Amino acid sequence: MNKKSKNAIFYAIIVSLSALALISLILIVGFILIKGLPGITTEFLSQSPSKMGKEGGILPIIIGTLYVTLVALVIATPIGVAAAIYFNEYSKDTRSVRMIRFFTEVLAGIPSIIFGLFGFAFFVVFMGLGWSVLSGGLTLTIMILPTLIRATEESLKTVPMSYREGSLSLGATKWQTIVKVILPCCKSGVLTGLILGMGRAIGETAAVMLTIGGSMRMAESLLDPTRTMALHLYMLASEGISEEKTYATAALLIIIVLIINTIANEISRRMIKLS
Amino acid sequence: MKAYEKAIEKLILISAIVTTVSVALITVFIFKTGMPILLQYGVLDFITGTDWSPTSEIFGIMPLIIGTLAVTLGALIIGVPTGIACAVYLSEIASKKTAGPFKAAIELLAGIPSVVYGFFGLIVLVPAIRNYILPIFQKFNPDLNTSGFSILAGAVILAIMILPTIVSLSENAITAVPQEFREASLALGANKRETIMKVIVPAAKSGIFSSVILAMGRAIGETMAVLLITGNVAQMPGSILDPVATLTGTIAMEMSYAGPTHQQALFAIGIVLFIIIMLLNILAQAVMKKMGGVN
Amino acid sequence: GGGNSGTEAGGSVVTAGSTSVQPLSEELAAVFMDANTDYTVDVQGGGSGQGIKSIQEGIADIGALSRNLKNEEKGLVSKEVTIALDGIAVIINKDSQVKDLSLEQIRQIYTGEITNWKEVGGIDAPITVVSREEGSGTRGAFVEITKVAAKDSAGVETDMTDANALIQPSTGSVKTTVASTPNTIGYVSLGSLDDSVKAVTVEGVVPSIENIIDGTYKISRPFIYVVGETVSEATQMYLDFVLSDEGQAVVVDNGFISVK
Amino acid sequence: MEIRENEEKKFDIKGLDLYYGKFQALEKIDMDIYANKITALIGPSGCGKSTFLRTLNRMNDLIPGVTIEGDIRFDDENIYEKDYDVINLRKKVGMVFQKANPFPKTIYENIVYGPRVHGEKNKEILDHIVERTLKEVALWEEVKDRLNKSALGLSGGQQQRLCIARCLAVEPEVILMDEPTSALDPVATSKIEGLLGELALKYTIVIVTHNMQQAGRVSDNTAFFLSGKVLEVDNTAQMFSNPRNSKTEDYITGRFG
Amino acid sequence: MEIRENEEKKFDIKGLDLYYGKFQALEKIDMDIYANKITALIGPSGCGKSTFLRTLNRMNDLIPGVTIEGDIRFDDENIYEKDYDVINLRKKVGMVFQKANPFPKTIYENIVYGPRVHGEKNKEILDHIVERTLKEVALWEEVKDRLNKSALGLSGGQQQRLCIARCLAVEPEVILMDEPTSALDPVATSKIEGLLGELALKYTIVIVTHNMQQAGRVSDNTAFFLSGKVLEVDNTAQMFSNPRNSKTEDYITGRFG
Ligand SMILES: Nc1ncnc2c1ncn2[C@@H]1O[C@H](COP(=O)(O)OP(=O)(O)OP(=O)(O)O)[C@@H](O)[C@H]1O
Ligand SMILES: Nc1ncnc2c1ncn2[C@@H]1O[C@H](COP(=O)(O)OP(=O)(O)OP(=O)(O)O)[C@@H](O)[C@H]1O
Ligand SMILES: [Mg+2]
Ligand SMILES: [Mg+2]
Repeated sequence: MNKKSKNAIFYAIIVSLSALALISLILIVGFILIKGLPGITTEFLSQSPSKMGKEGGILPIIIGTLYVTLVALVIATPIGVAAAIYFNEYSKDTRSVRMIRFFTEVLAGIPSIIFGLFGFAFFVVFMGLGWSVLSGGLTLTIMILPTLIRATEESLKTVPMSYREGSLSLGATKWQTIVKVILPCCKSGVLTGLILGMGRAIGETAAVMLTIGGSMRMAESLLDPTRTMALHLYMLASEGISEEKTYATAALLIIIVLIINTIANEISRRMIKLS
Repeated sequence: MKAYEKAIEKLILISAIVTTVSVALITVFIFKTGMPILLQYGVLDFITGTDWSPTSEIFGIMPLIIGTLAVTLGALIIGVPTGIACAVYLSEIASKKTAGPFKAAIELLAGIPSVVYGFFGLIVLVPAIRNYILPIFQKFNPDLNTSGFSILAGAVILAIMILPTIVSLSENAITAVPQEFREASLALGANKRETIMKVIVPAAKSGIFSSVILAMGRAIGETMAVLLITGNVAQMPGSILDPVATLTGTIAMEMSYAGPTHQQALFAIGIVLFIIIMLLNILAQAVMKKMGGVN
Repeated sequence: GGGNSGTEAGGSVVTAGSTSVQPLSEELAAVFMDANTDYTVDVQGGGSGQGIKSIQEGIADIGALSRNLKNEEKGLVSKEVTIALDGIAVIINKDSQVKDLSLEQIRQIYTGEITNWKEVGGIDAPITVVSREEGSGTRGAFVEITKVAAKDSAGVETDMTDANALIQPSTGSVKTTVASTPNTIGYVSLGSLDDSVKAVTVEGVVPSIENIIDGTYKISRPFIYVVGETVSEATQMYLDFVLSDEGQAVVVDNGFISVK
Repeated sequence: MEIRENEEKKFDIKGLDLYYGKFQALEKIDMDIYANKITALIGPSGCGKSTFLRTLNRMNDLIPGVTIEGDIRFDDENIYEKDYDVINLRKKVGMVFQKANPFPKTIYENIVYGPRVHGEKNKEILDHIVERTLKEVALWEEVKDRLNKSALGLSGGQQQRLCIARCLAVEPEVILMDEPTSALDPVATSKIEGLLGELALKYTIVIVTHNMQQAGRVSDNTAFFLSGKVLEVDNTAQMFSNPRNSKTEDYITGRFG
Repeated sequence: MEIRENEEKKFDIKGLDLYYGKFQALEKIDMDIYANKITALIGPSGCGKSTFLRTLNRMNDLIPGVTIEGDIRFDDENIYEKDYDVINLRKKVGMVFQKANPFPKTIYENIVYGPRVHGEKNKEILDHIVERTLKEVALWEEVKDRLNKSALGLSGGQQQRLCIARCLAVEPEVILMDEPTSALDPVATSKIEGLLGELALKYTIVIVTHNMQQAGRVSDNTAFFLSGKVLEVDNTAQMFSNPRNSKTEDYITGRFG
């Protein structure tokens, strides 16, 4: 085979596979939006659900979703990034570190229902947090940590050694080097981890089902039970309660994710521009 | 300054410890809950048994193991090349103008809840397999039949679900390859394809590989979507158009109704799952080491 | 949350358990709280097993189940109250010609003895059987009433559901599966029945609330509340409300069958 | 300059302008580069030597926002013409960079990369290429026992010599070198310089250097760059002994040694 | 060598061995480095000059698998002692690397990085530092209009001068330089060399160079490295005119120009 045809095949494969990915996305998102958008009315956005969710809106559930996701991200981000920094910058590449990393990866493949059961046994019962925003958020935190740590570590690895050397040779401490030179280079990697983790947190049902309770009332504190949109969606769909509300909820969820991702990307673009 | 720095280092260490402890806690939790029944029932019987009827206290999970491996493998076969192709397209071929929206679109996939994928699969994919894919297969084997609930359906949906993980992480890895390598390769008269295939992707392979491992984890652990479209038939599949039950699907599906013994058995499945993922990770690392050679 | 209901004027009740009962419980709780503004009732999901575990752990006052207690569970609760019945409709794809099935035919279809629709008066096509997961309350009631589960020679009751049956994890997915797949048969909660699928008559009887109440339609499952050793005043008040005429009116209102 | 008329022009550059975005880095460059000669490019830091060098094999195509005007003819074809075969150009016009940039592969793999890309599969021939080129850059003795170790483990100087060997392995017609010896010690430098002389029998060489002596020693012709312009281009001996431009003289006599 | 007794020793190195894993890169190095002098390190590629230089500010700590034996005393304290304040050491012993390594920040941010890290917040003082150091490395005129542009947009030579300026901004006591001018043109080189002379009044300088002339021109003392050993260390004039070791002579006379 000559180079021309090899090239042609190569580009054909790359482009068609990329197109395939895009088409499946359009199919899924389009399917949900077409079926769901008509159901998103101001009433739907501003009212509480009634008749088991068959009627009314989902305001308390939107709020609940934001609470839980926020708790998960606010706790997971510093811990995840710090742990990645520890594993990549501080610890020697010892057996025990490799073990921890290994187990963290294994956990990424454990079904979320198990995290749910763990969260129930540990946070809800043992720590006495009850079914609450906090219990759910903490369970999600543990679930998204592996993704976050992995993404952060990968981008830490790509920062050239010469930057570290440059900074340290100027008498900067390790921490200063990390904060001022290394992390700014990793922003986009950390952000990727966050977006992936957040996606996982927002879309999760099994883990929250057992830890946040699923109450449809408006949560007023971190210790109140609540329901997330994904869980609501799951209940509506699996109990066959209302097809219209199911799709409306799904469509709204997609729109929210889209908005959050856009904001995150915009923030990172600004940050990169600044430096 | 010193004290501050020390304190920070302590905090970082604590974060690492928190992570480690939570990992350890969950591991212990799974093993503590599932181990008794596993030992009581017999590890070998549990793993090699081909009959899963928990209400009759018969716990044989071989069909579930096969189902899980088949669906995951299928998802990787479809998802990994697609994901890497997207990553290459995004970082090396697409213009900035197309790359931005494309990337945002892929990231959007990550935020769609798995139930949605499940119902999409149920309503669109399963009938499509029955109506369009089956006839193709029947040309080769007229005896085949399928309801559409199948390994194939699960693999396709999972492949889509793991795309964002593969694409985002691989793209980061590829973008991080120094420009110098591209220049060196092009200056030797290599064309873009050769540069991508022989220099850039190999230089990014550790990142790409780890994205694949993470994605594999996600594929194995994913439940809600697979649950709705694989048919959940705990029997040995004969072809990719046959329905299967998966380990995770079975756990998620039966856990909420299960009585005490049944629940323990589900945790025992968790242990098996844990070990399978561990073995796959070890295997993956061994492969990585082998092909790593230089790095 | 928590089981520490107050002894003062007001109090709180936490219910947890079956997600099938959860929507009904939400409605009951809402009406109860409207009438007794000092009281709160929190309704949590988690599944039937989780409901029992929660009262054991003392984090819920009431456990909700959508199935009968298993023998091994009986010792873990001190009292069980059936709060409603849920009819189970046998559904088939809308394209199917079949209108009626006998309990025996249903049993034979689900155990795999009948595998073609023509054996029960339909077209010549293989039957795709859709069932629920093992342990599901709906399945438990269905196999018991249709005798799909039977005592074997040793006297142990076994579920004989055909191993090739597709399993769907929820009412909604069974309904969607049957609606979108030709030649399928399944069963779902009566409350969720809509015109995307066709419900067959069983022994000539239409599945409806009236027919279940008068006992002519046979297939239904109980919704059960269970409580542990200590029952707080608030919990007792709520239980009394659920079983009152007012409470049972809510049950009927939401498409379930009153136990009165 | 008249003698030049008989010589074969490899590159013929006319009115070349280059912009990075709005910043003009090269201005009205007119210059010929002759076959089988060594042309040195000299001038102060930032004057555009590297930029000019990279236009000759169209490496600047990679930098977004670069605009190029004017004419560069290579073997009488305009290389900036549409449809011009850039790959083929780069095969014929090899390059060694200022910063050593070995691939993160083994030493062996680095060298056979080019030949492989151009279709050479025979293991023996490849082995032979590796040995020959490594000897040419005086690296063979140092690395022959670790050909299968990563090239990144080499010292800075060793890495740069490896990159030169990698370039030679493709047997180009022209070799562009951007301060190829700036990271090398005198012994290795003199070996490379000796090699340059030999290579010039077969190849055309364009070399950027800061080392006046080097330019004087190895090159046939020299071009003096200042702020993006070529102030003077001439026979090296001529320019060094008798610069026509006073700024050239200032620069050259600012030298040491 | 006797005159040395009166001079202040900045570094006092005794029996230094360094291993990369099992590979011994430095062997029994004995050497003194005197305050306010310029010490040049010369020797062929791969002989361990960079490695040695990096032991002086403990930069080798960053490389996994490095083991160090022996004694390095800086201002009479053993820098490899437990609890030795490495940060303070690096503040006092600055470094300029072989490959320019500006941070991916603006030119301004690169230079104020060090002062900021050490607590300087005053904008005026920082501005002043930037201007002073950029002038010292002869870069001010070229970049003063784009201080807020990325440093990565500079040419190779400009980047290296920026790195030198960045190092000077911390006002260290000792400056370690690893071939700091190998990417610079003669004009900039001579500016830097001139600067070295001035700096030596206040600072102690250790410089690795491949350029014999440079070593001869700027340094007070020279150490000749070969295969990880110091073959000879002496007053530069002394060594260049009258090397005691025949290998030193071979190396020095292998020079050009
Ligand atoms: N990180 C490392 N791991 C293993 N070996 C190394 C490492 N760094 C350097 N070496 C080896 O140690 C020896 C000394 O290297 P060093 O970089 O100090 O040489 P140098 O004198 O500075 O050479 P040059 O003039 O080419 O820069 C070389 O053989 C080199 O291959
Ligand atoms: N990618 C780029 N974007 C913008 N400006 C650039 C870019 N590359 C180089 N320049 C600018 O163009 C001018 C010429 O740069 P060039 O690298 O060609 O100089 P040089 O003569 O090779 O210098 P040196 O001897 O230091 O390597 C410099 O002012 C430089 O800052
Ligand atoms: Mg240059
Ligand atoms: Mg060196």
